[in-house]
Amino acid sequence: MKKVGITRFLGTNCDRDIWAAVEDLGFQPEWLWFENQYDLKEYQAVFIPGGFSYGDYLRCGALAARSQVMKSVKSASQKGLPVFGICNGFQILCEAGMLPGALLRNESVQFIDTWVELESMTSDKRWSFQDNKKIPIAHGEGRYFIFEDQKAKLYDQDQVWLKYVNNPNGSMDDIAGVLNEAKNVGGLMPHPERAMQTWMGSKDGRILLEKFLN
Amino acid sequence: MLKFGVQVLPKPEVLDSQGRAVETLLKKEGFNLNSCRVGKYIELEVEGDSSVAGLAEAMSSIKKMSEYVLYNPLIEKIEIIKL
Amino acid sequence: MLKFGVQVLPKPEVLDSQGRAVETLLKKEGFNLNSCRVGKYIELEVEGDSSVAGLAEAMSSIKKMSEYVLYNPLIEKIEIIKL
Amino acid sequence: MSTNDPINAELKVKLGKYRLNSFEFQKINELLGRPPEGVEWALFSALWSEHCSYKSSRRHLKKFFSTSPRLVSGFGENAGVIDLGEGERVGFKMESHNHPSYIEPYQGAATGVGGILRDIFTMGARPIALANYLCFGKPAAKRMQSLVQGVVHGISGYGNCVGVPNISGQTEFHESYDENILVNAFALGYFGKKDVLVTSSAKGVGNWVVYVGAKTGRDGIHGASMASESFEGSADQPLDESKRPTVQIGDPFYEKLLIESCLEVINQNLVVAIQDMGAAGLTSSSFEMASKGGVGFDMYLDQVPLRDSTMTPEDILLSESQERMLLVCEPKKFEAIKKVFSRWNLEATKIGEVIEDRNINLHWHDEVICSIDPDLLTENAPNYDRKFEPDFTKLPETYVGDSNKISLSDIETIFSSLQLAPKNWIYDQYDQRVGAQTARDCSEPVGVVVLPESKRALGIVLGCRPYLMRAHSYTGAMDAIYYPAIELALKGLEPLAVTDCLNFGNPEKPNVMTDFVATVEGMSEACRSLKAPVISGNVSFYNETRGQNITPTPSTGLVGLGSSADQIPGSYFSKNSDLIYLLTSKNCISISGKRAELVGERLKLSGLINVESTAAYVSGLLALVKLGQVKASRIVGAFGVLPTLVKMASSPFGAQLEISATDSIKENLYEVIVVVEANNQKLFEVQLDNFAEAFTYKKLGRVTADAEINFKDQSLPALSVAQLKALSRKAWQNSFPELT
Ligand SMILES: Nc1ncnc2c1ncn2[C@@H]1O[C@H](COP(=O)(O)OP(=O)(O)O)[C@@H](O)[C@H]1O
Ligand SMILES: [Mg+2]
Repeated sequence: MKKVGITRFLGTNCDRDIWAAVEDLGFQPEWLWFENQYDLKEYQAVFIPGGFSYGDYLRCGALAARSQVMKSVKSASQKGLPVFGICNGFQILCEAGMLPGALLRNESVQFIDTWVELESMTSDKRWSFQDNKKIPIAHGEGRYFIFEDQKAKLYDQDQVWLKYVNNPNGSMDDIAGVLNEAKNVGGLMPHPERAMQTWMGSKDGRILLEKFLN
Repeated sequence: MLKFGVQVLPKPEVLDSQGRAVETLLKKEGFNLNSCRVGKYIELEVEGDSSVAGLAEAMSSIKKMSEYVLYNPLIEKIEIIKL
Repeated sequence: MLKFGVQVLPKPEVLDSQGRAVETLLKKEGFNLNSCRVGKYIELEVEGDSSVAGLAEAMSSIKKMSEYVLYNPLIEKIEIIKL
Repeated sequence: MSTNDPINAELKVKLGKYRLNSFEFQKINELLGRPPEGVEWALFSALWSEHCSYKSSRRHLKKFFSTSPRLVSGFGENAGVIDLGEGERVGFKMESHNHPSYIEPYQGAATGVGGILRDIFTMGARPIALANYLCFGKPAAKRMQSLVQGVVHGISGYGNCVGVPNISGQTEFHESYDENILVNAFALGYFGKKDVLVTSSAKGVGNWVVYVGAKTGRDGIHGASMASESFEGSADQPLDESKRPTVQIGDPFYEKLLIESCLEVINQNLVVAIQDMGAAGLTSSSFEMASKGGVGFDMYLDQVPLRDSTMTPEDILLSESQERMLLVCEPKKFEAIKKVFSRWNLEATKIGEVIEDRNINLHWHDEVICSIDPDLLTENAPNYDRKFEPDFTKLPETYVGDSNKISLSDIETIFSSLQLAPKNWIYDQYDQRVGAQTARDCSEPVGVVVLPESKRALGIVLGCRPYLMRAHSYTGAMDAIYYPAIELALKGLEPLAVTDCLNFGNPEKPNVMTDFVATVEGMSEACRSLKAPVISGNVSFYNETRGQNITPTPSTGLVGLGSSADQIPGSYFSKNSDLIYLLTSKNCISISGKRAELVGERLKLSGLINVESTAAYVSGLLALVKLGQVKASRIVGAFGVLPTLVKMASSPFGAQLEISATDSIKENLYEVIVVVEANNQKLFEVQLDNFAEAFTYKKLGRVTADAEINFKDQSLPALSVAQLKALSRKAWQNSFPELT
């Protein structure tokens, strides 16, 4: 079976959820502990899970982004390792400089748990999909921000991955997820691992994860 | 022992949703207020003495910590104050 | 127009959960640090002039706003700074 | 006693400070054979407080129906645990954090969530669901806007960060809570096949007593005894600002680390016993652990990790700093334990040893400052028989129905009541899906999680309708069990067990105590009829401010089990021309309902709830739902059928009814609405006929796609669902303009 790494920081709380999703999709998950460095050559991909690493203290994702494991993930990603950041994982990737932009406090200044509809914007095969997807969000700081000049670059290079159909948090241009230039690193605020079964309310998240892993 | 304060504020071009909420509330209550921005304040105590060299060293250490993690230069600006 | 900064910190006897986490991390990274506390920094602009009376009035207004919403005296302390 | 006598005056001050009365002082003298000395005062103060000793409620709580073949661990442990079969068990409990939340709503509510979670994972269960029961005052009451905001932010701030989904809740408003809000937090934890369950009973002479988690600060010193007293105290004990204990601050990040590390050491069989440090902190955890295990401890207070080095032994004993645990382990396992905690960036410190002598010896540097038998403080705590009126089943007045016709403006008043206002401002701030096991969230009457191993559905619902408690506490208490039990049954979930949080006023007042006893009896009878035991709970007395007592409020948490999350009926209309049925329990009673209270009348009942019929109703509904024809279901609650239908009428649906508008706002205990496919009418009615012993049924009408409610007699014009919903939304917005 193909190994898929899942980073684990102090405080991370969606680690077990993405673990279950990865298993469900037929892959072999493995923990990547925050204090260790890894040679990630044998890994098919790495997930940076959601959920309050370091309690979201100081800035969401800031403390985790500076961990040993992220150094390994960053250097492996520069050699092409696919990396998928969810919610806090997206924040960590931005803080680590692996994705452009930043995620700020929601416009409403409140935590929001709700379902959103997502539209695929990119043409990159690993990330794109056809019909809009229904996936839940749960975050207090998910308002995507990037300076205007860099935003233009984002569009030029096909780095805008996902947009909200109804913007829940004030994100710039309704952006819900972005990719790096090389298109092997992606981050999004919604939680695909919470939309894996009909009883969860939607199976659309499964499609995103499947596409990414295959 | 030396003490420093680090003031962190969102850059002017970044919408500060927290500041805006506080501003709206205060204005609604009729307070005399033009604008308000909300950021972070971090107080740090480091080893060192108040000699010129000691201060300089401490300051550079504070700067390093700030750059390392205390603020995100993409969206925030800081001011360091010797207390 | 007058500008003030309000520094808000958890009271010394109150647990500062954020400061604890940041302190632990910075120490682990080998930074020269004894202790660290994390609070809020609020910058306010109010109408007024720099005459003694103007300043006093503005200061009292800032104090009122602080008590109204900017900090929680049960667990926090503040310092107001004229900028 | 002359107050001029300096010795007596000094004693009085001491009794005041430690919140003990002269009877209790007498009893301490008898037990010790001398007056208490030094830190003994603090120990008795904490452990003999109402909060820790249950001195006014103990004798009554014994009456709770509490047996079940599923029971693994019941009262007395940190949380009750039941066996779900297939190797799966769940532990759950509910606890109040009322006083702290009124003082500092954010931290009060946050630490309430933290505390109840520790009660769960201290047993070895992984917390998988939270729920909350909140009572606030009138929106216009002093500080109410910020209390609501602070409490909700506190719950979401803590629960979201620690990563346990909040999947259900209940929010009530009434003036009796103006100065005594209620914040009750429910938590449920899961044990899989291989997970180890541990208790708090210390064992093994020579074993080590180990302190783990956060350092001790001055937080909440005297918290337990303060929670056992009316607000703003008695005239001779005004609440002095400066003497307020330091507010306890919760750190959900730390709690998360504690959860992971504690579960790790428990599942690796490294610990003998473990207990969280809750109310009265180190004192209650150590004395209870020793007392339960029938052993003693040598405890070195100077070894306790401190945040503030100037703390005295008494401070250390009484501190309620959060996120701390006490465990007992074999000495040879200490290093392994330390390693696990250090991996999670936490410390484990040896602070004592288990000794054979049934004594707790408290050491402070080289001195033994106290040596006392733990049973004196736990087993021998006072057990009061407070005065109450025994004829609480009698109804003050009997409801004989009323014949007033309903008008449009009556409807408007009803839909503008805060009772019907949507509560999504609250639950949208809760992470309801972390864990990826949520099948039904807070937008549904019942929260449901899917069990990790067997994939069966586990439902959680909270009960207690204060307006019924105000009318007749005995009936209201039964309703606190039956109403949620019916809600579970309607989703195909069998009610298995109950936890509760009994929020009452001052037990020294006979009317409060009468309500309390009536409540325990009423709940217990209902539980017995359903064979669902009360397996854990909490009593919060002294919810009284300046003589004003709260509505007696026994909030409950019921847990139910179903075979699969794919077969749970919905709570909303989903198809044009589906049929709507009303199922009424045998011997159902009618009440003048929430509407009576709304117009300032006393709520009246036509009789007492018939226990056998209601139990048969619950099991009948469950069996019916399991037959698989019910597409959607809801219990008929406050204001009757109409608001219930409106709740079900998601856009663009409405209903064509075969009853009159006047009949549509009557309240009966109990009725439910179920929806079925029109094609299945015959089959369904045959099924219904088979349950004639359990309920009668009536076809209420059918689902329409025009977003209107039409009545049979056309005494009222068609009502627009959108407009009715807008009224309810406005009720919230007008009440809480800042909270939208
Ligand atoms: N404090 C709370 N936390 C979470 N959910 C809540 C809370 N209060 C109310 N709710 C949710 O709001 C909805 C409306 O509550 P309620 O008035 O009890 O109506 P019903 O249960 O009949 O739908 C329910 O779905 C309930 O789960
Ligand atoms: Mg409800």
